[in-house]
Amino acid sequence: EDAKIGIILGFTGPLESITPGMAGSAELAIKEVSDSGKFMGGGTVTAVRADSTCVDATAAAAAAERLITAEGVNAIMGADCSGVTGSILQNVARPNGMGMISPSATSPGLSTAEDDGLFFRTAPSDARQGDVIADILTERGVKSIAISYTNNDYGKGLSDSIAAAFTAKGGTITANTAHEDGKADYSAEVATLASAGGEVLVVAGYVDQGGKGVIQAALDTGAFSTFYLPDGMFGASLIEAIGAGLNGTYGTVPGTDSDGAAKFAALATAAGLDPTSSYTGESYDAAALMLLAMEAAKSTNSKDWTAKVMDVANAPGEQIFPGELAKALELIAAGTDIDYVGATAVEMIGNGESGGSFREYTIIDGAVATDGFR
Amino acid sequence: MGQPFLIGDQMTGGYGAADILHGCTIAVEKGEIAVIVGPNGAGKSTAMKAVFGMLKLRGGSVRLDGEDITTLSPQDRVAKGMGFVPQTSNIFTSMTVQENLEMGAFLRRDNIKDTMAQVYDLFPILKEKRNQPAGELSGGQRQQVAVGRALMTKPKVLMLDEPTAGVSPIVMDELFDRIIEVARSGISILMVEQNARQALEIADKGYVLVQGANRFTDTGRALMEDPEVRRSFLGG
Amino acid sequence: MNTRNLILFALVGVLYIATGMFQSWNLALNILNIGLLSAIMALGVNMQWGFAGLFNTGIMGFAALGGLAVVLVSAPPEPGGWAMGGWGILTGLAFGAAVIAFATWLYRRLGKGPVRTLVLFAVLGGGYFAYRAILDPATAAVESFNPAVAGNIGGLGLPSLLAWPLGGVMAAIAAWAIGKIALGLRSDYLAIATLGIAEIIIVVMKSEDWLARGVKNMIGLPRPWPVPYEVDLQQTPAFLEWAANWGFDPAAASSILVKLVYALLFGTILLGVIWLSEKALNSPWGRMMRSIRDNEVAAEAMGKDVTRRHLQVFVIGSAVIGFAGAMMTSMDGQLTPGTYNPLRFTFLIWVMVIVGGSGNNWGAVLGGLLIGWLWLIVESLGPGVMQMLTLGLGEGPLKAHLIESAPHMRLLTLGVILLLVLRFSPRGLIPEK
Amino acid sequence: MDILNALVTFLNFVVVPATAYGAQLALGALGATLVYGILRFSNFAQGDTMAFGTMITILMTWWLQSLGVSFGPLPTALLALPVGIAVTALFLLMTDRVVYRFYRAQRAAPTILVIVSLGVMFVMNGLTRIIIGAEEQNFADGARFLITAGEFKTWSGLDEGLAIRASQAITVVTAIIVVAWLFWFLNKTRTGKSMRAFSDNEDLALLSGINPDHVVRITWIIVAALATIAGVLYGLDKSFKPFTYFQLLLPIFAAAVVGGLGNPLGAIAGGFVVAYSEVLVTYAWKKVLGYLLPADLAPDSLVQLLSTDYKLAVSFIILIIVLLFMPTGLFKGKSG
Amino acid sequence: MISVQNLHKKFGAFRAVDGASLEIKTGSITGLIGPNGAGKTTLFNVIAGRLPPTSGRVKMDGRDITGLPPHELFHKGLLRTFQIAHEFGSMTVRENLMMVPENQSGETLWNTWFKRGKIADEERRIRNKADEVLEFLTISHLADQKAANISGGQKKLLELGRTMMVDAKIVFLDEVGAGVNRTLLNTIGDAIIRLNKERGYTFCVIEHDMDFIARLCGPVICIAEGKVLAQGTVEEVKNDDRVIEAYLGTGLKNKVKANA
Ligand SMILES: Nc1ncnc2c1ncn2[C@@H]1O[C@H](COP(=O)(O)OP(=O)(O)OP(=O)(O)O)[C@@H](O)[C@H]1O
Ligand SMILES: Nc1ncnc2c1ncn2[C@@H]1O[C@H](COP(=O)(O)OP(=O)(O)OP(=O)(O)O)[C@@H](O)[C@H]1O
Ligand SMILES: [Mg+2]
Ligand SMILES: [Mg+2]
Repeated sequence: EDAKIGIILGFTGPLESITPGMAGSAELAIKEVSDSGKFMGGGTVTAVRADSTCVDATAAAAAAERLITAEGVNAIMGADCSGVTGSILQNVARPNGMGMISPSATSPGLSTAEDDGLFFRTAPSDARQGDVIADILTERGVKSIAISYTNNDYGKGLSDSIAAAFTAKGGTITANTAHEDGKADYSAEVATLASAGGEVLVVAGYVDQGGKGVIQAALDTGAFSTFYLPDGMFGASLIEAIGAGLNGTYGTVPGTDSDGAAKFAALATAAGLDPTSSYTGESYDAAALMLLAMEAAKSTNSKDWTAKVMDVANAPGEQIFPGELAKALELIAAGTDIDYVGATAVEMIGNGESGGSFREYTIIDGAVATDGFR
Repeated sequence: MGQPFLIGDQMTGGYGAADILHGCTIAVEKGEIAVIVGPNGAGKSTAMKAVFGMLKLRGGSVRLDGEDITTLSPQDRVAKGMGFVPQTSNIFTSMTVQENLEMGAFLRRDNIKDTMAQVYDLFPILKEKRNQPAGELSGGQRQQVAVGRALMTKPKVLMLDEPTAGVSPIVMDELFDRIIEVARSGISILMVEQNARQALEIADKGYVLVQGANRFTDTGRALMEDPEVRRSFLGG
Repeated sequence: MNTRNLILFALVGVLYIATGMFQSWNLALNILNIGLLSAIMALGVNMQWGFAGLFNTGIMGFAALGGLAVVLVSAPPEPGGWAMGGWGILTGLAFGAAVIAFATWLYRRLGKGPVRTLVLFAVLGGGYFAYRAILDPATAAVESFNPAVAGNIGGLGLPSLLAWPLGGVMAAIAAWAIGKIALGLRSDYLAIATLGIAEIIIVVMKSEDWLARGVKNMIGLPRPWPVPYEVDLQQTPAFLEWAANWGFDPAAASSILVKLVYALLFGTILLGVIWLSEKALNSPWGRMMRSIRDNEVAAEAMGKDVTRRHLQVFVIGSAVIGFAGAMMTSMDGQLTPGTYNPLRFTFLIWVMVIVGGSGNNWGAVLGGLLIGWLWLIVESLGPGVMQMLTLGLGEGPLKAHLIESAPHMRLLTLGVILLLVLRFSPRGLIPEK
Repeated sequence: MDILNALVTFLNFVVVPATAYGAQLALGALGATLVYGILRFSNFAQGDTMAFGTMITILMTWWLQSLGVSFGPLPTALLALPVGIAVTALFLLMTDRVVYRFYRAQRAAPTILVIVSLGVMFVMNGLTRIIIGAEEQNFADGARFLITAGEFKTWSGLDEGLAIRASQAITVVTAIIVVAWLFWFLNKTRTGKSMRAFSDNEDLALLSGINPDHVVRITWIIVAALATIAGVLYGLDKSFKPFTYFQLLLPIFAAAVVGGLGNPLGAIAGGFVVAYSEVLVTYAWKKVLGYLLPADLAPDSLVQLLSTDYKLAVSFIILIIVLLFMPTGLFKGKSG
Repeated sequence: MISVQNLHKKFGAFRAVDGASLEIKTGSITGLIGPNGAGKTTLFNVIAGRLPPTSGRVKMDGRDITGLPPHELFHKGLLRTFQIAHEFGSMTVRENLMMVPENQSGETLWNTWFKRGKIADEERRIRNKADEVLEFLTISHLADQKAANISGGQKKLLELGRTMMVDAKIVFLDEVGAGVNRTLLNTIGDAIIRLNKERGYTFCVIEHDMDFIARLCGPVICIAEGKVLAQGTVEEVKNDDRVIEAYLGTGLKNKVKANA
């Protein structure tokens, strides 16, 4: 049996610079499965892209409508931004009983939204990351931080949870302010952050969006010299663009001490993708998960495969890393339970979202050095 | 004598589907003054625009100094030495009086100081207001700017559409004086006037236009003395 | 309506039908609903621009206010959040309003001069800080209540349908205030001022979490009566039976049915708005408006109160936009402040008005339906065009790059079609008579 | 000493960045204001013209860099700039030929032209992304700083640093030169005056022998130059990403409008008004006051009038206030 | 009817109206003459509420009307025409006239929806009235033309026509004659006299055509440089040396030579 996966991401609009990498990674997984010839007894898998625009809820719903009712996809990988994800989920996916796995929508609001069991995500929840970040900061002896977050539900949610966790541990938040992505200038934000002070600036944004602008301006004016980079800010392009100024900056990115991330990096690099671009690993995992779940359910029907996602994603079972999808298919076909680890150590909790293990890293001389895992 | 210096011959045409001009002819000799009169909406302005190439003609031709210029664009006619003051929106409102005059001399490459001085002589008020945007002038002052702008061109033939509308008597007299002078220097003048009696008095030739066609054509004086023309077109 | 116009409408109809046949009826209806809503917004803009020459680019602000109305009316109450500081917020807002009223009263009472300036400055300045002192703790308290899923004061839990007129009223009130301030400005100056005010409205909605959760979005807003939920339909035996009788797939049929109900609702309202504005336009009122648009100075000298009329039409047009904005949020079932960007809500609506033919109600509707369709269909059309363009190219990095860039054909295609349409009917498809 | 520290803080975080940002906006606004002034419509494609010109310059810069050419301490992009301008000018002239000329001949209303320019914007928008992609591009090289915060600290012995980037200095200097030249060109030269005449009254310009095609051509060429310069300088200072350039449209138009549409001086003033209002009104005075006040009075809170979330709103509020008192902008712009 | 007291209007430093005081008597046709730029139009603009005065008062029937907006003055019966025609270009000539009458019930939105019948009756009346006026102005054939597309003189006629659509108390005419055919101008002059005699309109007329002034006007006021230079009957003013010097002049200098 063949399968068709709809990839709906904001190819135009504010996130247009990171979505090609995400789509590419998802397609990498799809191609891997399809080429293996082991999907549903020799079926092929194709992908079709659609544009969520990231901001326009109605346009996103129409695009998803096309994927489902005109293209006839069996699953949706997406969407990216929480606003459009919610709209697609409620207005198109649920009515049509279509399963979707989002690689990047992290809004806690989506955890409690009615989803008829159709909605999953491979990005870790904000609340968990907030705790991890607060731990790391306190352990490093940081007493006060300033936070600059991207002004959407991801940034806002994450910054709130960081602030709550860090204050609970006795730290001080000197300022917690938003920056708008895609704007021309961040002098005003940096001026305020500088005035507020703090040992470390936590930048809860995206790697080549406003977050980068804030870091650049903060370094140039000498306002901050150390930054903390949550998951959205992990990326080689940032290190390349900023250069020496990032020395000593540290952060977290989803991952385990398994070598999933490294394996994915090798795969992606071979395919001409930047493995460190935002949410590429999550995208690969999302696509892989839905295909493995289909195999497990022996059906491309959403009702069936969504029921299997948790089984496939979680222990117990044989661990599956990027590049091992063919093996996974074989195992499933043979009736062996698998535990998909993937690029980002996916472990799904209660309502279908990633529990989140994180890799802690420091940037030293333009290279990322892993400090440990939590 | 052969060809008139400038002639719009048997012109037929209009703005859209309907014709406004119906075989209308107007001409002016070198160094002479021709005046067009007629009721409102007769097509006087339309005829002027037609002669200046701002209207597509469906019939007839325009010739300047024996050369057929029917298909030339207005710009090219300016280059050939024609100057025109339209009836409405005839100044650059956002530019100063002086810049308006300079624009009149846009195609001239020689020194324009003298001509400018002459214009200021003729309309002293303009000199006073030369650095003021022309849009802030009074109605009559604007009219003076418009005529001044045309005079700056140093044209071979000068076409004026109601140059004296709204100017005070004293300025009007000055203006007519100046027009006579200009004509005497060899420039042909073609003008539309509603101050018809004064205008016909100085005209070598007069046209009465009605509904886009020539009704009467004669010397200025003869028209003035024609009782029918007086009654119907010159206000008795 | 002459034959030419009927043909144009028929052609647009064909576009939708073709979408239904070649893509899917669900998609066609989805686009139709958005087209209808856009058409209503375009009608509102047309009243302001086409009738009266007011260059309003604050469309997204009014639409967003309509959306806010839906949250306030139909979202489930949030007793926890409300208890934390609901009354404090109300007190704060009432206090703010009182300060402004008092200042206005003083302004009228006191004679012109430095005394008035000083007193007003003191009252407004002091008032602002007092207002913040009352409001800030209350909002902070509300926002701290379960911020991950709530953190707001919640809505009234009333039917969504009620929110639509309220959306209109909220937009109208905002328009009245904006009009009082900005309608003295002309053309592009008014445009940038209204655009700015709309941005301000959006910024407030994004930042004031206690109101509607700000950028954390309000999701799961209830549907308006009488629109059913697909999921419920799919479990209703009567519906299933009916679908089976006709040989329909229950999922597809249920969502088509839902969309049809929306289309009916929106279509009725659209027709109502057209009727009202056609009657108004073809009457002495419309004549007066056109005279004001043509020449304000002369209209004023002929006894028409230009300021008042501008305000009137600005308020009404904005109310229509607010109404449509409320309908849109109702249909989406969520309020996402990030959705409101000028490109989608201001410029696109303007494109509809101009392409349709400004000053003509039917033109605005046609423009709304056509551009609405185009905006959504180019999403799939653009990449398709790119596929065709690169068909002849050999495999290689260039082709790969071009295919990768295909989504950007979306705007490019839209631009090209827009330019073509305007090329062939420069005054719009159905120009003003 | 504390007073000096306060002053340096203020300079470093407010004056220097706002001035540079203001100059960037001003350069962008100049192009928009010129189109409005001469061709009489608001050109929505301005942001994307900037992106297009910058893209060409970047491609050229890469080529030069690959050849090993460099411009000493100055960015190589400045060498590539003339090519960027030339190609953009050609592109704009072609656009005019294919698109705008038709509407000019039709005497279409300005709003129609605005919407047409929106169409052009969509097309350029797509073209740029298809050619160079939607991602961010860094193409700056040469010396990055005139003085860094650290250098300043060691030099002055103060606690606070003052950083000035080379790109900031170049932008400000260029903006001043360009506006002076433009002002001179429009008001003093024959061509410049004929352009103003054309914008005032097209028919009458024709009657004065002004060649409209020439005027339009020159206008587009200057616009191409302004947009490319603005785009490249912005890109050197921050970075190049098509979406950001598109987003620049709003502040650029705000600047052009608040200064007075059609007036080059106004565009400059407008750029600074927008930039300074963004930075200044939302500025947190805590640090500055901390230096100025005795230790026990030093504020705990940020001492901020409004949070930076509202920075865009603030700049618009200031814009509206200015317009209320000067309905056609600071420098008496046109209104159509 | 109208009394202007020590009126000043400055544009920047320039004094366009500089302390003018004058009276326009009820029932009169008052002529207002003066050189170009004397401040006549500016004076009209201030009286008609189009420009705020720098200082000074304007009274109408003893009541202060300084600074009232034009539309309120219109309702008080004060009408004016514009020297540079202000037509409503995209509307037909007839519509240009039909928009004028005040208190049309069709100008209220509610009525346009729910009182169609009443509006229709009213429209018929107004339309007839407009057609009469067009007939009188000899431009009935233009009734359905767009006002933008009529000749310069015709626009001036339209300006005048608008004032004939309602019952005015006082009408300010700013050079209605400029650009109007003299034969037609005579007819217009007759109409003005008739309106004045039969309906009791008061007129204040700016005109540079002294024949027209002489035919119509009782009192004549000549202003120059923003001040009243002379006033009195036509004959008195015409023969005032200062008026001759500043305004009338002594006729064509070159005339004789030209015709020689
Ligand atoms: N907006 C303005 N700004 C500056 N000066 C002005 C403005 N309007 C008018 N003026 C000046 O005021 C003076 C009086 O103008 P006004 O239009 O009242 O003259 P007028 O008596 O009507 O002349 P005309 O007979 O030519 O119509 C003129 O010198 C004119 O230049
Ligand atoms: N732009 C136009 N479009 C269509 N018709 C026009 C246009 N301009 C003028 N007309 C019509 O053409 C006819 C002649 O107009 P024209 O302007 O030539 O008259 P005129 O003799 O100059 O009158 P006046 O003495 O009033 O200036 C008029 O009936 C007028 O309605
Ligand atoms: Mg004429
Ligand atoms: Mg006057």
